[in-house]
Amino acid sequence: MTTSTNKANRAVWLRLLAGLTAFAIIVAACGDDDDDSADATTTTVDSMPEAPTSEADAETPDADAEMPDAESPMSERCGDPDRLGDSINFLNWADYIDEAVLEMFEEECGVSVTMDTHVANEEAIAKVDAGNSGYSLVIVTDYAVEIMSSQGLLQELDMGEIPNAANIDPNQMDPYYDPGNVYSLPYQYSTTGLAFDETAFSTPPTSYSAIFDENSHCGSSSLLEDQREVLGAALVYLGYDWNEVSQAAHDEALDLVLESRDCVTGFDSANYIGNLASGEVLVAQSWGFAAGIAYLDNPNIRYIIPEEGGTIWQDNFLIPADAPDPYTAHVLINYMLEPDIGALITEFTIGYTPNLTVPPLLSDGYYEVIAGAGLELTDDIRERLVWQVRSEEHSIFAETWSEVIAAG
Amino acid sequence: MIRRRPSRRFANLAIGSASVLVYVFFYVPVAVLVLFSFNQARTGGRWGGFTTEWYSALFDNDRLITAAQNSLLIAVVATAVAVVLGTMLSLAIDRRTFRGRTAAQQVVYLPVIAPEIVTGVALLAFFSLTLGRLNDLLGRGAQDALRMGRPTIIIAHVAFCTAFVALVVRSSLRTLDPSLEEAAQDLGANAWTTFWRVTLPSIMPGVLGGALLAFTLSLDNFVITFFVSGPGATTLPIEVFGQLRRTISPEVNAISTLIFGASTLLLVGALVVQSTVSRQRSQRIRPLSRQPRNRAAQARATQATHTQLEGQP
Amino acid sequence: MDQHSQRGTVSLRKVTKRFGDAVAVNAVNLEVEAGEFISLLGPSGCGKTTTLRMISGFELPTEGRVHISGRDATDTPPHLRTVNSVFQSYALFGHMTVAENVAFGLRVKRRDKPTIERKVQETLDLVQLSDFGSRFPGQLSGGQQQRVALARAVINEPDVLLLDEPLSALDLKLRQAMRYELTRLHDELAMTFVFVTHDQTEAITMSDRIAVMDQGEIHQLGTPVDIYERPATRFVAEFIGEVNMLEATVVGGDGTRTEVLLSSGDRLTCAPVGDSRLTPGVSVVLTVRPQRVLLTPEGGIDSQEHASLRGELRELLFLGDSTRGTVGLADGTELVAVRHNEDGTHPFGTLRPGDRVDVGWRHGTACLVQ
Amino acid sequence: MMAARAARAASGGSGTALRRSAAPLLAPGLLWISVVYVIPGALILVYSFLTPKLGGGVVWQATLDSWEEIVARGRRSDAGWGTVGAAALRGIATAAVAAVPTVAAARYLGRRISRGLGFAALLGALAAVNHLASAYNNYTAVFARSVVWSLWATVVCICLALPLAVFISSRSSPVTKNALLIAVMVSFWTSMLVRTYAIRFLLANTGPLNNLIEALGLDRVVFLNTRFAVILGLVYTALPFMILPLYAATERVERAQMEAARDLGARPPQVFADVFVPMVRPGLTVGVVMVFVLSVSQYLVPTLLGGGKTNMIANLLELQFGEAFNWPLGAAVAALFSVVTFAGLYLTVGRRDQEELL
Repeated sequence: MTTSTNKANRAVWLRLLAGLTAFAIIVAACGDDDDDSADATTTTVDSMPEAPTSEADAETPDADAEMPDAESPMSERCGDPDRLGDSINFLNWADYIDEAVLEMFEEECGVSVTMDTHVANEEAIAKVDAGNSGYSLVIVTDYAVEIMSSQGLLQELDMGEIPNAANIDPNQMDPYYDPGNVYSLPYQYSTTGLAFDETAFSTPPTSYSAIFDENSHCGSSSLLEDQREVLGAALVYLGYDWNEVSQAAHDEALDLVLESRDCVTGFDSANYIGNLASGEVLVAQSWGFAAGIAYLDNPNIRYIIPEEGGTIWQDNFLIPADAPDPYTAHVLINYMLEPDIGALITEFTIGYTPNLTVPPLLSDGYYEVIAGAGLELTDDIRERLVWQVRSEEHSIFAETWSEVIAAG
Repeated sequence: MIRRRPSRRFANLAIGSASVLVYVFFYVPVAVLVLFSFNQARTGGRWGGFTTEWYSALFDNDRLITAAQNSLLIAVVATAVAVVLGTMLSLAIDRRTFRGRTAAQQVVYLPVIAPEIVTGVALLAFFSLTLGRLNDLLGRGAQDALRMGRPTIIIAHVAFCTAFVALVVRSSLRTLDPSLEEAAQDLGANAWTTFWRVTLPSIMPGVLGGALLAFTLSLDNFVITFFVSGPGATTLPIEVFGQLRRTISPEVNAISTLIFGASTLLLVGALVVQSTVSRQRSQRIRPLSRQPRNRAAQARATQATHTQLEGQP
Repeated sequence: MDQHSQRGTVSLRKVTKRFGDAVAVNAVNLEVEAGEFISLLGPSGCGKTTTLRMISGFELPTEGRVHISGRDATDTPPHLRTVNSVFQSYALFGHMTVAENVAFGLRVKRRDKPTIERKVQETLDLVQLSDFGSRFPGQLSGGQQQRVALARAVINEPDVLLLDEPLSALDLKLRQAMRYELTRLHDELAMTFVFVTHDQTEAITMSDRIAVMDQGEIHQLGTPVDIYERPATRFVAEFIGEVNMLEATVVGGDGTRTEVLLSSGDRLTCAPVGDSRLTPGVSVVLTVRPQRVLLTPEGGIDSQEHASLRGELRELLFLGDSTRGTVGLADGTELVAVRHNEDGTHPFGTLRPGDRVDVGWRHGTACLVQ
Repeated sequence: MMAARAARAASGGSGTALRRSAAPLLAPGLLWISVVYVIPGALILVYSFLTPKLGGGVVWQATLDSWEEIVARGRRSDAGWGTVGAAALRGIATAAVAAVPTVAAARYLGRRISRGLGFAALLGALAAVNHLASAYNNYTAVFARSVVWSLWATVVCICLALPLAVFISSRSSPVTKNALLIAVMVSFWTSMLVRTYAIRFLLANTGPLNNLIEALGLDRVVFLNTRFAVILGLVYTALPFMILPLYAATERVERAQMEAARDLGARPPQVFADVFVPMVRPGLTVGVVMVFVLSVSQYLVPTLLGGGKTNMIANLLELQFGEAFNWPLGAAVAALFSVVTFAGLYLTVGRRDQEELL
């Protein structure tokens, strides 16, 4: 009796040790495996006590046994169950999707989504460019698509797997950065313009002079921390093209930015949203969706595209050339283009949806924000919007911007 | 009443108030975030009433929880490896003589003085180059490719943690009399036993201190981690940085408050244990430090002298 | 009195120092004369170091005044006092060379460079460290460090030099050498030395006067001979050298002598300590140095000039230069006699343990203390 | 006894035992650090001679463009020969102004006047170099600013950490000491990012500090996105790294030595300068190095508290490795930055302290 107890104890202890070793090995070596390895680890450790003596079968059978259960009630929104993977790595802008969407996808299709976030297109490009990033689905903004496709970092989309692509607004298709939508499909789009606190202006501003003209709201204005947006705005204010690359124009734009530098509270792409809401900033160069968010907290916030012009930008789905699971990525793209899912996403981002099936599903609350904050995208406004272009010659923007950085 | 020279009283007052100021400086921001974790208003700046909803929201916030788990896991593993490597390094540097010792020391010091941002970009360049080549070499499919993620983060963290552990342990090694180890060996202990029975226990405070420091540094590291992280390896600082695009969410304040509370509890617990132990010990030996506190020791010494004198006849 | 003539005097007037509830120094009065070598002697914790630190200014007296060279220095900060200290641990500045250490006091007083250099060399010569100026303290032996500490203090020509157990860290040989060195320095410099020690031999061999302290009080202040031969209290008797102590009760006496009854039942007459409290009935302790005790076969003591007691020789111990005999008195109390060995002969003749003996001492060599 | 002898014989005596090969102990840690620091560092140097690729990364094609850009390119905004004169003037003016207190201090402390003058001259030279660097080109300008701000942060850290270190080490109970030290560490255990964000809130124009200032009847002050906020952030981040080594050094200070100095006639400031500072110098050096290095390469603090208006070297690196897609240029800046930092540390720290540090 005693012996057997001892043996049992020892066995448990050994298994525990093995489990812990496995834990360590998984942690140290296989952080790159497909499932969220934290989950994998948990399973391994949990299964330890009842696992039979052999260590080999600790992993798969249970998972396999469970899979069909999860798949059986699977809707047709999940593609071909045989080809569908059980997990996917997804790289998205930070704070740019209602997480419920990922949970729904997991529940509906049995695919667990590990989403990581980036805070700059350049970060996403660098991650994918490094090779074997592990991401099957990435969301980046327009110009980044062009760069990535030119570097051969993307694979062509199989539109046959994305029937919902037919729902997309033709206006948002066939963009300059991806003619014919070979590599990308639009996710959300928005604009860059000016957001301001209505109560601070007797007549609403219509021009970038609200920021670049020293006398108005000095110390309560803000520019984005984005070389292209800031210099672009300065360029159009001075009468040049938003994508101008001539040295003379940039010299002028630099002087303008350096002058207004003392006046703006900062070059800031994030905090100004809260600052608009709190009244610390009264007028700010702003992303369209951000003005909507600020409006939620402060209904006096209004958004305009200045008469000089603003930018339109669009975030896109794309699949890296070395994506581990392109099929599942296609399914996920198609899923996010479903009307109900698209509505969830757009309600969260307060951007514009390129999906024509979505607008009827959007709530009154959404439309209230769009109308209240002046975010409606009329044809008249569309005419004033330009796309930012990015090529080798635009490196002059970085050179000019490094002067701005050097200034303080 | 104790008379003190006015100048000295002034100096004590100045030093005391400066110290209080430093603690205020340290803790006001912490207090702000603790306060905000109980603030009903979502955007900071206004007090919207007391609530604990962010704490319950926190438990449903998978992203934050996963990020916190990742951070902890990475910190634990990196610390564990770094403690071993760092202790070995410091032993080698302090107790062995070899050629190139100075060079070795300078390499150890590198992580301390290398600018973090440079390390970050250098590692990004390095890993994207080597992992790419390795994958080409191994000809692996995309499914089981080597890629950035927890392993690369751990590799990077272990490096700087090792350096800090080595420095901290080295400092306690230096105060350890080598003759202690020689004595042990003289008494027949082999090098291994000497290490476990004599050296390690004596430098344990240094090892623990180094581990604590390494853990803290790993947990809080943003810049290097940012550059070497990959899919599924988002740590807490990176997640929080991503959230800063809007305004920091109250859940972040909540989780920070929890971490703060947990670490405080842990350290206060350690302190209580220490104070109990030291009180017990002080009943046997009192510190022989400064004049006024010295009296107990002096009294004992007096006794000893008397005994000696009386012992003669 | 003009201040010049008072240069080098120290005067403590009812000085008390309390640390919280603990009284470290209790209403001490002490007058140190100019040029004197005075020792504060006592066990650790007796308050001698605190007393010294009140003179140097590192402790402020809770009550009482401290006068240095005739001036009230109670509230003068340490750096303005005309005293300098030699610390027990030497407290040499490890980051300065020996010469820089020695020059420190003059440098902070901003003396001109040539003067400093000259005086540093002179002082180093004085302590026989002429060639060590460029070394660092860490490279010196204990004795050498000790002399640097001395040089560093005396170069400032203080009115009073305070020495806090300066020899305690040295080994026996060096300690003896340094004793001589200190005496020589004292003679050469003609400076007041206040010397704190727990070592009676140091105090007795070097001092002009000794203040024996215990429990924050000065028990006796006097020349080494006074202290040794005529201890004023039981503590002093016990603390300085070896002493026989016999419990006794005063039974009578007049102004010139006191009659006591020993616990052994013997009656003795002693010279009084000049203490009027020695009225009949008071219990006292009779102290006598072993060197003063005669040990003879029965009846060998002249009872006219000596006090004498009867007992049994318990033990004889040969100590090299002397022999020590232990005698048991009638009630079992023991009395020790020590005699120098001369010419290799036994100082106690043919006496053997177990013999009945007489012990005694010349009147006046024993003291009564309370 | 026999066993002991046998053991000693086997190990060749304790002396030899300690002299065994260090390789097994040394290799793993050293290799690890080398892989993470030395090799990528060398790679950065290599990258600085390559051609940038749109989208980040490099084209393996050698060029000196990046180095030319850093070394030879002038600044567009305010470069010119006049700046050399201006720099010289500024240096002289700074030295002259600084000379007053430094000479006074030297006299007061009984040091040679030339030391005071030398220190003033050093400050003047620093000011002149700073002026020149600020005008020369974008890279030197950001560089100079990062260095100067980090120096300020270091000075402030010393001023805050010194009293605290003395305060803690003068507590008598070891438990109190540890509690106070832990209190330094605990705040450190809350994410730096979150705390920096809290500072942002505190300093905001409509934040509590400004509300307080207004309540006192004064005008609101713009703190955020100024150099004040950034230096404050640098101090906040790096202060524990000054406190801990300084405390360790203060613990070792012998009270007797300070008393000896006072006894010998040194006034308290002289005791501080002549005895205390030299005694805590090892800790001070460690602290200074840590604070300076941490500050000079800070990314989060200038990003969160500088608001893009006040930038440091890390922001420039971020631009080159990010939006500018110019990794080689970033690599060159990083390489130059590291070399200058290392050289500066090597020169200022000195041999003796280096032993102390390593």
